[in-house]
Amino acid sequence: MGQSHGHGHSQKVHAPDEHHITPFSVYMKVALALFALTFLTIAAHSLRQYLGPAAPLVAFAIAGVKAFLVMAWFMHLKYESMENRVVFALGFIFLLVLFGISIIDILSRHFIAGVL
Amino acid sequence: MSTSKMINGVPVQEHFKNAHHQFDTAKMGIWLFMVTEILMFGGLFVGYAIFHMMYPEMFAEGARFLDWKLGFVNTLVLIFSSLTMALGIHYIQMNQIKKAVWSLAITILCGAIFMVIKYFEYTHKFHMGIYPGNLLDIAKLNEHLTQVGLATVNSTNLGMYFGFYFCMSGLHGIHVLVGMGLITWCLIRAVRGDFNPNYYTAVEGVGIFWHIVDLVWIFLFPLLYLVG
Amino acid sequence: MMWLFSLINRANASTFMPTEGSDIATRVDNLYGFLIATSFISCAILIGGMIYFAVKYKRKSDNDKVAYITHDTRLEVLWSVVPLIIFLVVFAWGWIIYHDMRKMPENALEIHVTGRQWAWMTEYKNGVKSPDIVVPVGRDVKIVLAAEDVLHSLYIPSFRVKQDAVPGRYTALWFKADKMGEFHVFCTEFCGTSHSAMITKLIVISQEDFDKWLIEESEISTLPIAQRGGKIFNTRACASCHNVDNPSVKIGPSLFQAFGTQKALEDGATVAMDENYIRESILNSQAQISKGFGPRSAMPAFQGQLSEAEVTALIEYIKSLK
Amino acid sequence: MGNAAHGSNYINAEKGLMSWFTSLDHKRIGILYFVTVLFFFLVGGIAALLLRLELFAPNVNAAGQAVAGAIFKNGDTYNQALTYHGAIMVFMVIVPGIPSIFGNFFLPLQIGAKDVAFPKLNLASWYLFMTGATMAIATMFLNKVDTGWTFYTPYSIRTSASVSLMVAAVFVMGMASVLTGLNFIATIHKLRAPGMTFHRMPLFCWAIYSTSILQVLATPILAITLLLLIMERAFGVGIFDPKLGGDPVLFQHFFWFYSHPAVYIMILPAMGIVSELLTTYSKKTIFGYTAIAYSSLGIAGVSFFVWGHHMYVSGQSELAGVIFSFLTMLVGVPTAIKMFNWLATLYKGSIEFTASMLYAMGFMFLFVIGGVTGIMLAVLPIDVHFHDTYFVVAHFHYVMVGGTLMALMGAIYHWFPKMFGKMYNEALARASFVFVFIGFNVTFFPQFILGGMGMPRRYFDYIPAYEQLNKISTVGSWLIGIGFLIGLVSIIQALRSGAKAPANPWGCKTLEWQTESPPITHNFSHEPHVTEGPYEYK
Repeated sequence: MGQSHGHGHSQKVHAPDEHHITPFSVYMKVALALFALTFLTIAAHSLRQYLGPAAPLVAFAIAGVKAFLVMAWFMHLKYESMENRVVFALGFIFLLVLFGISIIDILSRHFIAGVL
Repeated sequence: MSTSKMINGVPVQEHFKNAHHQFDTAKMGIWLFMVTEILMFGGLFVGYAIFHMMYPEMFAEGARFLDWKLGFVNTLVLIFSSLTMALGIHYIQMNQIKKAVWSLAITILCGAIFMVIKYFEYTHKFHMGIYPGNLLDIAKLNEHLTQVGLATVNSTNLGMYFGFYFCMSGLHGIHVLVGMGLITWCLIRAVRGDFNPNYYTAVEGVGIFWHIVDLVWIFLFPLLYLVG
Repeated sequence: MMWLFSLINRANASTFMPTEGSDIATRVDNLYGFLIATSFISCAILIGGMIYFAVKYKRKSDNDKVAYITHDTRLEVLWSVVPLIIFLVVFAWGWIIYHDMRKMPENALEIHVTGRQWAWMTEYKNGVKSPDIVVPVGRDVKIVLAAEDVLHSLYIPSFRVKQDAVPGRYTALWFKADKMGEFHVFCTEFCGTSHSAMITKLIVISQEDFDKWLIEESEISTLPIAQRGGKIFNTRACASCHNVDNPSVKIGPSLFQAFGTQKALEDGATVAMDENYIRESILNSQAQISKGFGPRSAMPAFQGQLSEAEVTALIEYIKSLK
Repeated sequence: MGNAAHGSNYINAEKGLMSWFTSLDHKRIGILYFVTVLFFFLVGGIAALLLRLELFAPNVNAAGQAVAGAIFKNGDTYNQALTYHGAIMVFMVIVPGIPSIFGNFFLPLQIGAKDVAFPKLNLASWYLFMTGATMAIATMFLNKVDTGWTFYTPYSIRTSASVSLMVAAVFVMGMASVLTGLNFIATIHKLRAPGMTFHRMPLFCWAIYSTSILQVLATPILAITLLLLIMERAFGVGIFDPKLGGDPVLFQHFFWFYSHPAVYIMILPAMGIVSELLTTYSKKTIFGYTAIAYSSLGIAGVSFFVWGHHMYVSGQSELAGVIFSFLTMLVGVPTAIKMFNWLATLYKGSIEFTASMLYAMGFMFLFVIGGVTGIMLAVLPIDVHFHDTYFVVAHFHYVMVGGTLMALMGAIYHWFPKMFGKMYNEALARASFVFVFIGFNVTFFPQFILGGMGMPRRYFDYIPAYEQLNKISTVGSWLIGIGFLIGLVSIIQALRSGAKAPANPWGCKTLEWQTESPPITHNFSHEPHVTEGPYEYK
């Protein structure tokens, strides 16, 4: 045991069995940040008259930050191997492809020159 | 095949070199599965985005019927449950199994609270005549709206918004239920003493699943309740 | 190669493809000829090469000497780049033709064609309706497509054009017929039971004949009422499901000598086939279904599709089937 | 490891039928798939023969009603038969076929592993597959489904057939497919034997790897699409239904986002097999190993960007059509690369015409034709004419049957000695090839011409101009039937009375041939250490 693990792993050795252990305080900080951001979402929502068309963007930007926090610390992606990060990222990339090309079709349909 | 040997408190299956090898492989399997979850939910998000672009007024009108306060509370509940789930793993890593069991129990409780709030949301909608798609009872809804002195519904295809609402929150709700089941399974195994700082693959996997459920909700909340 | 190309093209156009009814059709066939020629060459290289090697390097003994060649980068580049160039050429060539196919001409004769299970209906600007698509020769014709129930697809092989009719929106195609005559029109999007019977004709006639035809058709309103009903019967493709000259069953019950008879219904009751029954059966076909055609009638409901006068004409026509 | 007594192997290690249904051994699970997939192939094949028989002489009167002599009562029954032919062949035969049978059996062997990464999950996949398949077959006894395998809305929403159950069945089989793919990816990443680098993996493993990526990334979109279709039927949620402003064309986008990659899920493993066969039976190292390996990944990657070439006339915009046509051209390149590398592999080899090699060469022959017609169909105006005609039918049968099934047959004969420890009868096997190959061309080549003439697909009846070619095509289908029957006989005969197979009858260099035939339960008695590539024939 020991010399033959992993392919291209750069994980640091911590505990007896090499799993990374996130300190309790870090979890707490992340959770606090998530709560704070949720309140911020609501705050932004109440200001939506002033934000206008930017309101959805603000809401999703905050959601994006929250998602990042959850993925990085709660899901331990921060300490995960590159392989698994790529795997997870692929899902989002292909969703973008599906959305991107479908929307190109739908938005350009009225260019079918002169249909009604 | 796949008989396993106990090494250092870890049942290592025969086709793996050691516990670490086994853990790494399992992790990869879990992540691959999570990608499929993201893509499946993502399909719905893509559909939502497309139709939102096509019928912005109708979606805005639909979002009017959702109570953002309930969504907000549910968001807090789920974030808290994600924290306790993460702590559950943390405590197993620290070999504090009792605390881990408590964390998992609280996570399940949070899931239950989430579902109860959802239940009230749904029944309130049904009460107003709001059902998905074709079943949307616009006459009943309008009657209700005039009673409380609100403007009646303009969009004829409002059913589509609620089609999305029920499909998205429904699929998410099913995932919450499945997650609660899986966490219960982990909890039982933890009480039984299956896990130790060297061996907790199942909890790690279920944890990632639970965080995905949280992740989806983080986007569903603004999408359904706020924007629109 | 040009020789081969033109030869294949000519052979292919005369035997394998339907008559070219328009300029676009000829252009499509030219591109197709080029594709067949290049495909033929690539097949000759790959399949011919395979057979040649198979014969030449057939195993003679168990310890044949074989070459040890792992790769050759120049060859890899060659056989990636050459196909890529050919692909891009045909892509661009195709794009040009496709663009002309999709770009609707201005001042075209606009005709509305609607697909429903399982018939096409053509409607002209002056209100004339026809089960066939009748167009003048040598003039740009734009067909605006709609579908009432499910997806259909209008396909005119001789003009090399095809377009899905999508419920809930309009699509369009255009062509300019070069020659007069009758051409097949198929439905190519699967649409259920009688998908393969959803065939109609495209009739290309001279401009004068076309003008005359339009006027004649529009004068239907002056015809005797039963004859007018007969016209509507054909336009609405009732004839594709109901026989009118013999009592045998088509997809729906025969209407020959049916008026005034007693009809057994799906639910066991009997009803007199009178004006009101026929009226209800046309407008709301699910109401009282004739025995043997249930539980759901395949007939679409015409409520809101026919005017009161049209319904009356149809009933008069059915009464006249003796 | 090492507790296997002499002469013990994975087949006789445990006794009784139950030991098969509960086995976690990847080889036994591979055999389970082998038996079940062959059974479904038989069912789908019978449906195909019936369809062809109907089209030999439709016997339909002018009113569109069947008369004496017709195979099907009416358009509905014909439509049902073609739906089951399509759905069974796609979801129950070709998609699971090669990965689940040969991937399961040989992937771990080829990379020197003792099993797949998750053996329990592997068995669970088979049960999921069987559950889905049972549900799909069950619809035959309820309201038979008549939508075609594509379930296009709004027809699939309106029809009274048991579409929901059928769609749920496909959903469940999709889960099986995802789990299999996930398992293989993890296996390839984590369980390779010492020295087995990615670049020393046999090309079959590369193909399975690319396939698995597609299975994992594409299937979830199918899953959500099918769930939405069920919701559409249950509640009319209106997303794909024009009634509430939904878009039937969007359904096609979602559907083909899965189903186009699925086409490569069907063909990539076949390409992997052909790479193995060509090098083995010409006793010569593969030409352009890296090019073939990475072209598999390339095909997998690009395949996600080309789905709209199924939709040129669907009402999608001109711009989208042009983009898709361009991207489709790109996917042709890695395919061409593979073809030329295979050809170069034969050069100066020592070619032995075993049944497997014949099937591999049959694959090359037919796949070239399938490929060039594929390029034709990618060209916009050509496809406008050919879309939904018999040209398309001929094209994809050249790829799916001429490609995948040929490779599958080749693989069966190639690996039969290893799987069952017995040799098959070469003459019978070659006879099956001759019938299948000739029959195939007789059946499907006329369909190219029919398509050119404009005969639409899914037609229960046709105009008289198409009669001659249809008759020829039907006669061809009988030859194919005879061919596969001979193949079946040869397999049964070999199972009953085949001579004992040596460990490595073909002189292969890949790892699966370096252990006993049939392999022991733990695959290798000593963990293999790999020091060179898979095809070092010198």
